[in-house]
This record gives sequence, C-alpha cells and structure tokens, in this order.
Amino acid sequence: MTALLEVQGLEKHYYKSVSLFKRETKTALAPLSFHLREGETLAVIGESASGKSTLGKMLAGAEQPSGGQVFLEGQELNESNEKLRNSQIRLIFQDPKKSLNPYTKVGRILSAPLVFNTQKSVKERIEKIRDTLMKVGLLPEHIEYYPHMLSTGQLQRVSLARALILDPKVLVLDEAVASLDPSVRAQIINLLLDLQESQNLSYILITHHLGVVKHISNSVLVLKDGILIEQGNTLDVFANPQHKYTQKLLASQNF
Amino acid sequence: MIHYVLRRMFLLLFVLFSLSVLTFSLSFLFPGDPLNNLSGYQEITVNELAILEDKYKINSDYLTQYIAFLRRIFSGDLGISFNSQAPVFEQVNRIFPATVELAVYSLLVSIIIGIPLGIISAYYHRRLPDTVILTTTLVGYSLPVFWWALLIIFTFSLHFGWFPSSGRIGLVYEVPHISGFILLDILRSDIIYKYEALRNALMHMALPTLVLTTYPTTVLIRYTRGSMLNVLETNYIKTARAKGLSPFQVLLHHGLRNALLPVIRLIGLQFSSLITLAMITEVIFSWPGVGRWLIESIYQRDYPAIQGGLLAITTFVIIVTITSDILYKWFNPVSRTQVDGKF
Amino acid sequence: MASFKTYYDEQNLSPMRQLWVLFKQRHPARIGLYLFLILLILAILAPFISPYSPYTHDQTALLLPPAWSDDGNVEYMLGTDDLGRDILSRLMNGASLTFGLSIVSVLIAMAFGLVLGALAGLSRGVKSSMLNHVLDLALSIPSLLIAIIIVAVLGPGLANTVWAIVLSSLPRFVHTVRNAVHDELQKEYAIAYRLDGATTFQVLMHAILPNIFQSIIVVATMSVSNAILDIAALGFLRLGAQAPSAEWGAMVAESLDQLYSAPWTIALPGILIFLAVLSTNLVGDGLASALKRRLDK
Amino acid sequence: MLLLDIRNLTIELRSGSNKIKAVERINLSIKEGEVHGLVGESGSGKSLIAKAIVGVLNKRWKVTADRMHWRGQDLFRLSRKKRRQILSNEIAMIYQEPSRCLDPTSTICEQLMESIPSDQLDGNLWDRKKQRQSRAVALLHKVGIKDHEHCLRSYPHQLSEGYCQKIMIAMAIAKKPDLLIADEPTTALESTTSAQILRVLKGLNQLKNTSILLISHDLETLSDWTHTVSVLYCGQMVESGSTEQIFNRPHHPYTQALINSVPDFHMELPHKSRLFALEGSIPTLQHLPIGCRLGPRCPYAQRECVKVPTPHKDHNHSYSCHYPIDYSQEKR
Repeated sequence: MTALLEVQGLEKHYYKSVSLFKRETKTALAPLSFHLREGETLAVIGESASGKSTLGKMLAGAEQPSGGQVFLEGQELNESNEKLRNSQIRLIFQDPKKSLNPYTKVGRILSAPLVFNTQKSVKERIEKIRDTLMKVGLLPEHIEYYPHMLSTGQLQRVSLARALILDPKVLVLDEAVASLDPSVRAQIINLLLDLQESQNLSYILITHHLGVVKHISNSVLVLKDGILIEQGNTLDVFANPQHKYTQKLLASQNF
Repeated sequence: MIHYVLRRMFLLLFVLFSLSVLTFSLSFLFPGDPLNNLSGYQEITVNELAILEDKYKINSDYLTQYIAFLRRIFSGDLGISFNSQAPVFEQVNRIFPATVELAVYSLLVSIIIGIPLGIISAYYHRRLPDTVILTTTLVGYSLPVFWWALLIIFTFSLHFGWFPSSGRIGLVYEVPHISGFILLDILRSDIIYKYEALRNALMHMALPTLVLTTYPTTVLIRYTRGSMLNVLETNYIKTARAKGLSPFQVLLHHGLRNALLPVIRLIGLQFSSLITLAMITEVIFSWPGVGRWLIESIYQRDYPAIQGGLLAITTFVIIVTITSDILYKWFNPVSRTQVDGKF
Repeated sequence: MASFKTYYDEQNLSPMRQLWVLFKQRHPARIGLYLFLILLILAILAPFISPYSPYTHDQTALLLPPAWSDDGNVEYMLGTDDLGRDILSRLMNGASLTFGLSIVSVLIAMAFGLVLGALAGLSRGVKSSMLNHVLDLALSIPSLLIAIIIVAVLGPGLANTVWAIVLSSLPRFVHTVRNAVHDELQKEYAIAYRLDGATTFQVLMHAILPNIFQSIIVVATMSVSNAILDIAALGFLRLGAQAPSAEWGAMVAESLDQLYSAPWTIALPGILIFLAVLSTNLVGDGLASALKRRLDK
Repeated sequence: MLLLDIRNLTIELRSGSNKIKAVERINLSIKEGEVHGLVGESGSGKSLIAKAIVGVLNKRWKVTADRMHWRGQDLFRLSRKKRRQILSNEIAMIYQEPSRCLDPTSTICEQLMESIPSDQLDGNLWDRKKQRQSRAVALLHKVGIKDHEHCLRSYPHQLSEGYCQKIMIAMAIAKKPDLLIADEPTTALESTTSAQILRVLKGLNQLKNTSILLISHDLETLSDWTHTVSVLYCGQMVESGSTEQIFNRPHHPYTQALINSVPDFHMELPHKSRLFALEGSIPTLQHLPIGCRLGPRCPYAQRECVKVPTPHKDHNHSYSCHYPIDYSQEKR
C-alpha cells in the first residue's frame, strides 16, 4: 500500500540580519522525511522552537519550504497546484478564537472555502454547510451565529467544520486539542476518532500533550531544535525511547 | 541600540535630502524666474546677471545647480529677501530663537502642569477629579487656538488691562541681541533697569505662553492618564503590590517609570506641534518670531524668504522628532537591549 | 428576569450592534453624536434654509448686536457685521465650508489612504519598512504645518486648502491602514482564509477590511476634528478661504478690528468652530472607548 | 492546626442590577505543610478564589464568607490594613504568565532586592544594600538558578519564561511565607521546564514546610505530588479530599469524568478507543444553570438536581452530589 502523504527532505531556513551587513541563517527545520498512510495518525512532538509548528504550516501551505518535496497520493505539491493542497490538506489552528474571523457569521466563515475552491451554487453551499455542521456535532442554526456567541469547544468544532467542508484527505492539527479544557478535549478527541473511522481521514497531530499522542497516534516524530531525533511506531517509542531527549520528555509527563 | 541610532540617522539624512530637493525645486515651481527666486534680487542688471548665473550655475544641468544650492546652504547663504533685500539666513537666525523661546516655555509649563494632572486623573480613575480634569481637557483640546488667543486678549488685555497684548518687550527697553532668547539676553546684558526690563518681558510673555500651552497640556494630560491607566492594570504592578510595597512606592518605582516612557516621545512630538501653533500665536500677539515672519512672507510672495523659513522650521521639527525618538529608545531598556533583527 | 434578558441580548448581538450599544451607554458620546448630526444637516441644507444670502450687505444695519441685546433687531437674529451682512446666514453657510469641507476632505484622504495603505501593507521588505519610517516621520509633523507648506507652495485659496488638508491627513490614514493590514495579515484568521484558497486580494476584502474598518472610522473622526481646526486656522491666517467667504475662521479674521466694539462677530464663529470640533472629538472618543471596551470583554 | 480555613465563600459579580454568583458557598481548608490542589476547567472560579484570599479583587466583585480563618484569626474581622499586612507577609502568590508579572523597565536585581523585607536585615544602610544583594543571590540559588551574575543584570524580556517563573518563585519566598498560592504556574511553560518548576515547588514544600495551594486546570499536573485536592465546577465545589481518594474513588460524576477523559490515567485503555466525555459545554457566567451546575451535563442527573446539593462528608472526603457514585454496591 502506497503512502497517502510522502514527505522527502523538507526543510526550512530563516535569514536573520544580525547587523547592517551580516546575515545569519537560522535553521527552523533540518531536512526531514516521513510518510503517512490513509486513515492513520502521525504525531509530532517536541518543545516550542523545535520546528513542529513550522512543519505543520509548511505541509498546509501557510509557509514556503526552503527545500524538499511533498507528495500527495504520488502527486507532487508545489505552487502550480496550490488549490489541490488547499482543499486536500487542511490546517486547524490552536486557538479557534484567533483563527475564526470575529466579524463574520459562522455561515460565511464556512462558505468561504466553498466559494474559493468550488463551483457550487448558493443552494448547494448551504446544503453542504448544514451537513458539515451536523457532522461535527453542531446544529444548522449555528450558521447565523457570530464566533463570540459560541464556547471554545463549539468554536473548535466550527474550525473542524471549516477544515472538513472541502472533503480533505489530511488534517493538520496544530496544538488544536491540548489547549482545550479536559472535558471538552475528550469530546473533540472522540469526534476526531469518529471522523477518522467514517471518512478514513489522516491526521498530523502536533502537540505537546503526550497522553493524547499515545492514545490516538499510530506513529510519532520527535523533534528538537529543528532536527528529527526519533521516529517510529508510537507504542514502540513510548515503551522504549532511544534518544536521551525523548526519555527526558517522557519523564517530564510521568510516562 | 547603535544599530537603531544609525538607522535613525540614515532616515534623518534621507528626509533632509528630500527636504532640500523640495526646497530647491520650489524655486522652479514658484511663479517667476528661478534666478530671481533663488537669489532674491528682483531686478537683475546685466552686470549682475553674469555673476549670478555663474554663482547659481543656472545654465548648467539640474544636478550641478542642486550641488551649488547645497553648497550655499552649508555656507549659510539662502539668498536675500525680496521684501527687505536683507540676507534671509541672517534674518531667520535672528528671529528663530524668539519662536523657540516661546515654545520651550510653553512646553515646560505644559509638562509641569500636564504630567502631574494626568497622574492624578489616572489615580482617581472614574471619580470626581478624573471627570473634572477629563472634561476640561476635552474643552481645551477642542479650542481653536486663534480664537482662544483672542478671548484671552479680550479678557486680560483689553478688558482688565493687566497684560500687554502684543510684542516681546516694551519699546523703552533696548536689549542687545546676543543669544536671541530675550530673558537670557536681559540677564546677561548690563542695561539699566535690568529687572524692570525682565518684568516687562515676562508680562509680554505671559499671555502667548498661556495660549500656546493650552493644547499641549491637554494632550499631555490625556496621554499621561491613558498611559498610567494601562500601566496600573498590568500584572507587574499587582505583583509589586503583593510584595508588600506601599502604594506610593509602587507608583514611584514601577508605575511612573513605565508610564512616563511613552510620554517622552510624545513631548518631542508636542514640540513640533507647538512650533506650528506658535506661528498662529505669533501673528496674533505680534511676536517677532519666525512663524509670523513666514506667514508675512507668504502674503507678500517673498519666495526666497518662504524657502528659507520652511527649510529652517521643517529641519528643526524633524531633528527634534528624531531626537526624541532616539531618547525614548534610549530610556527604554526593553528596546535598548534588544537586538534589532527586523528592519 | 427582564434585566437578565438584556444581558443575554448584549452577548448575542453582531459586533457592529455591540459597538453601538456600548457607544450609546456613554452620554457625552451621544450628545456629541447629536450635535455632529445637527451640524451635518446644517452643512448640507445651509444654502436652502439660511434667511439671507451670506454676501448681501444691508447698509442700514451695520454692526447690529444679536437680537437678545437691547439694540438688537429680531430680523437679524445673531446681529450683523461691519458690512451689514447677516451673521446667522453667514454662520449657517460657514457650516458647509468649514465643517462640510473638512468631512469631504477627510473622506477623500480616507479613500486614498485605504488604497495606498492596503498596497503598502501587502508589500514587504526594506521598501515597505522604509516607507513606514518616512510615514512615521510625516505623522510627527503637525498637519497644520504641512497644510501651511502646501498653501505656501500652491498659493492661498479655499480649493488649495482642501488639497492641503487632504494631503496632510493622508499620512495618518496610510499609516493606520498599512499597520493594520500588516498586523492582520499575520493573524491566524487571515492565514486561515489564505489556506481556504483565497487570493491576497480576497483575503483583504473578505477578512481584513471588515475587521479594521472600525478603527479606521475612529481615525477618520479624529482627522475630521483636526481638519476643522486646520481649515479654520488657515482661514484665519488668510491663507485659506478668502475675504468675502463665510468660512468661520475667515469670519473671525475679518472681524478682528471689532474685537472690542463688536465682540459677537468674533465670539459666534469661534463658538461654532469649538462646538464642531468638540462634537467630533466626543464622537471619536466615544467610538474609541466603545471599541476598546468591546475588545476587553 | 489549620493554616487556612474558609467556610461558605461566595463571590458575586455585580453587573448592572443583577448579581451573578461566580463562586458559590465554597469550603476550603489547608493544613500546615500541605500541598493542596485546586482543579477546575475554565470558568470554574479557581483564580477568583485565589484572588479573594489575597484580597486583590476589584470593586465589581463582592466577597462574602461565613469565616475565613488564617491561623485561627478571622481575616474578615480584621481592619483592612491589618489584613493586608498579614497577607503580604505570610501569603505569597505566583501567576501564570511570569514575564508579565515582572517590571519590564527594571533589572531582576532591583526587583529581587525590593522584595526582601527590611526586617530580615540588620546593620546600617550600607551593609543593607550588600546584604540584600547576597540574599538575592541566595534566593536565586534556592530556585535552581546558577548563573546568578547574568540573571541579576538582565531585564525580564531577556530571559525565558521558565527563568522568569523561577524568579517569581524566588521573589515569593523572599518573605518566607507560610502559604504559597501558585495560580497555574506552569500553563505557559514547556513540559520539561514545567517539570523543573514543579520540582522547585516540591522542594520548597519538603525542605521549608511551606504550604502550597496549587491551582490548575489539569488533573495530570496534580496527581503526582499534592496531598489533597479540591475539584471545582462552575464556581461550585464538587469534591474535595486526599489525592488518593479523589483519584481512586471519586464520588462525584464530574470528578469521575475528569479522570476518565484523560488518556494517561488508565493505561489499559485500548488504542484509539473513545474517551469518556460529558455532553455539552461549560456554561458561561451569564447562563449558569440553577441547582447543581453540572445538572444539564450530568449523566446521572435527576429531578432533584435543580436544588443545590449539600456536601456529604466521609473521612475527610467531601462531595456535593445528590446521587454520588457508590462503590459499596460495585463490590457486591
């Protein structure tokens, strides 16, 4: 079985001007390769500045990589087929309050991706929005709500709906789960698991919450300062961490 | 920090350069012959023409002309005024201190009144003193300066006759021009009736200063209040209180320093708006400053004078602004010790 | 239960309505708004409702004091000036000149500012930050000085004044819009729109402009109050509106000689300038504080 | 003896004409040398309680309690000044975002020295300054900062968040407080850094016998090293008891849900199985349900739950629920 998402040598550098004439190259992410199969979850763990967010943003197209290739179902993703990437790999942000436009109703937020990417008529769009809202456990009435009228958990569901509305193959969850309150977090995790089962979705889970990683991911990448230091099946890595840093990381959360 | 100063200096140079280009091009934009506008000679005889053409390189390309223009600026030659046929540079030099003097005193008054009132207002947030101060500032903020000046003249000068309504000093006193700042000059000179002269000068100064100080004071009050309120809401103030420091200590050690930092920058900005307001005030109070002179020149289409006056005022305003910017950064440890990565 | 209901409602209003509710709560802001609207109506309708033409001389009624004074005449409610012109009519017409023109010039500046600021906000790199520094500096130069410089170059006159006001309030708009666009572009919701497949222009129109519009309105009100002061000051200095014009600042300048003999000729236009500026400031302050309170919640 | 003993603490928010009880009749007691955990999700009022104890809530909040005893002294009966004095000398507090709690314009050295009370020093003014300095260095060592030279010279923005939190702790313990209130001290930190911070706090408790009230929204942070735990939901205390009791035999459905919703606590959970989750979302302050506030989300809710339950007590384990989970039946 071929991988759904194949990443080869993806890397990212920044240029930072130290003084007027000198420039320093900063590596946010050293070349990195991995692959992700359909219906599976890949977790990326590491501390902040480890490059895990950069990785997520590059996969979703929010940032341009400095090098390397990404293949989706064997097709290379680059500038020429940005629309494909936009509709097939969707990013969910950490804080739904920041990632949803506060001045527009939920309905408009959800219709934006449809307007930009599909030729659907107004009626079809409304139909699709209703369906998607139901799918993430909200009500069709929520179309008329502004983001500030919803709770954080509901907002994260709206973000999820926004991601799902284009029927993507891969969801990139950038700290989208761990920051929620525990009782809401469990709801969202269940929802994610349900969706994975019914739609055969693949997730890239970027988080620092190891409990969630252990529970829902199939494989795991451990990053430190932009360098991949450990990679493998989640249960194996957790049971038998090889690298010192991984051991330290696991120890800090009582594993 | 050095990086920052360098960048500001670069910006300063850039702006001064654009300013000089603008001033230079004004001679061509103004109606009339550029040579007249540049030199200030209204009727040029044939003999003079050759000398002037050579001096102003009027027949060469624009770049050469511009370089010649810059040379003249640096040697202090701004041509002569159409009106008085006197060198513009010397005139500006002579009257500029009068404007600066007025502005400096007004700024001092507004700092002395404005900052404490702003702090008081913040301290009594939403209570009576705050409401009173805020309402007063709103009124002061909305007063057109020329009308306010007339109101003041009408009341204190015409009606009560307490203060003179125009000029810088009574005609009976003759003060030698040394620095141009009249109070300093009186103190340093050895004229008879020195203290009467000083008193007289102060009387003349009172009303213009009062008028001029109104706007910056209200701005300072409002700004200080806002800045102080912001700081009082921060967590580090709460922490300082929790440490067991007295409210006064908290205000002195942590509140003031943080709240007044942005005010430093504002004071610099106020200075430039003061110079502008001073122009109007000078007109009304017949104060012999550069603003009044410039406006007269505009009436009389005295192009060399307009050029010189504009160049002097704008250069001054820009230098003050950039200096206050740098000072603000200098006093602020957050930006002082930061590595400026972004340009 | 009724009071509980209002609280509930406030939570469920659209952001625009929320702003209005918060704005209404402050009485000064409301009074300012009413005053502003009255002046606005006056500015539009002045030529049709003023009792006399602002330029007709009535040689029989020179320097008539206002009607409430003993020597006043009811025909001339607010008295006449030294040429026998009806002050009330002149003041009404002055509303369209001083107040109306300030609003018009600020609107023009706002339109230019939006376009230029958005373009500047979208561009990046050294050019953009250089522009920002220059704008910073341009902002620190008082608008009146810029206006005086422009009038000095173009020559005195009302039309030139308007251009001067437009040009002098432009940097503020460009600066605000540029910074806002620049900041908003970094925010997650803007990135989210981009990932939805929107082009940069679509992100600007769909996401950013609606979000920054309210702060631009606040800047615009502040600019209007500045513009009124500047137009009036230029009029007073005889650099703006010229002699027979009923511009408020020019009216004050024309009557300077009668400061002692006929103070009302100076007091009345002055009061109107003051009220116009005050009302605009009240509205601006109210909007700014309502905006701040809504964001704080 | 009880260090802090609070009975029926109620905190109301005045908003227009109506009052909202953000915290309703809470009991809380802390023994000397104890680490007490206070858990609750957002909107549970946990930070409000901490602020009410130190008395820094602003005027919009009205705080009432049947009693609030500090070492047997009722704080509400004392004059404001006296109360402040006790509180500032004996209770210290640290917050979630340490870098914001430090004055950006003064150096760490100045701020640390300032927090050392002058009655701990002797000698004349000159000596005092030196003493303060050496005390500041000692404090830094105590919280595990070794390069004190560099640290003292720095301004807050030059240091990392974890460093700032350690400095906050150093400042807090300068007064040798009996109680340290830590309001989500590790939420903004990396997991390895937060482990360090928790170790520092644990050390303080064990070496200096400082009591700690640790506030958190996450049960996981607390499970390991608190002695007792109180669980809050929407301003109501749902359960309180020793850490063991709470984790092993929760009596309140909410506590049970909290424990079950976190995958770490039951390692035997099959991979990718559904977690236990309560329905619905946490109500906002404006829409609190009457009676037991968990009512609408509770799987066991019945008609009686519209009344506020009274706390049951059983071996220092108290819980407020009409239908608590009964372990005795389970065994049979």
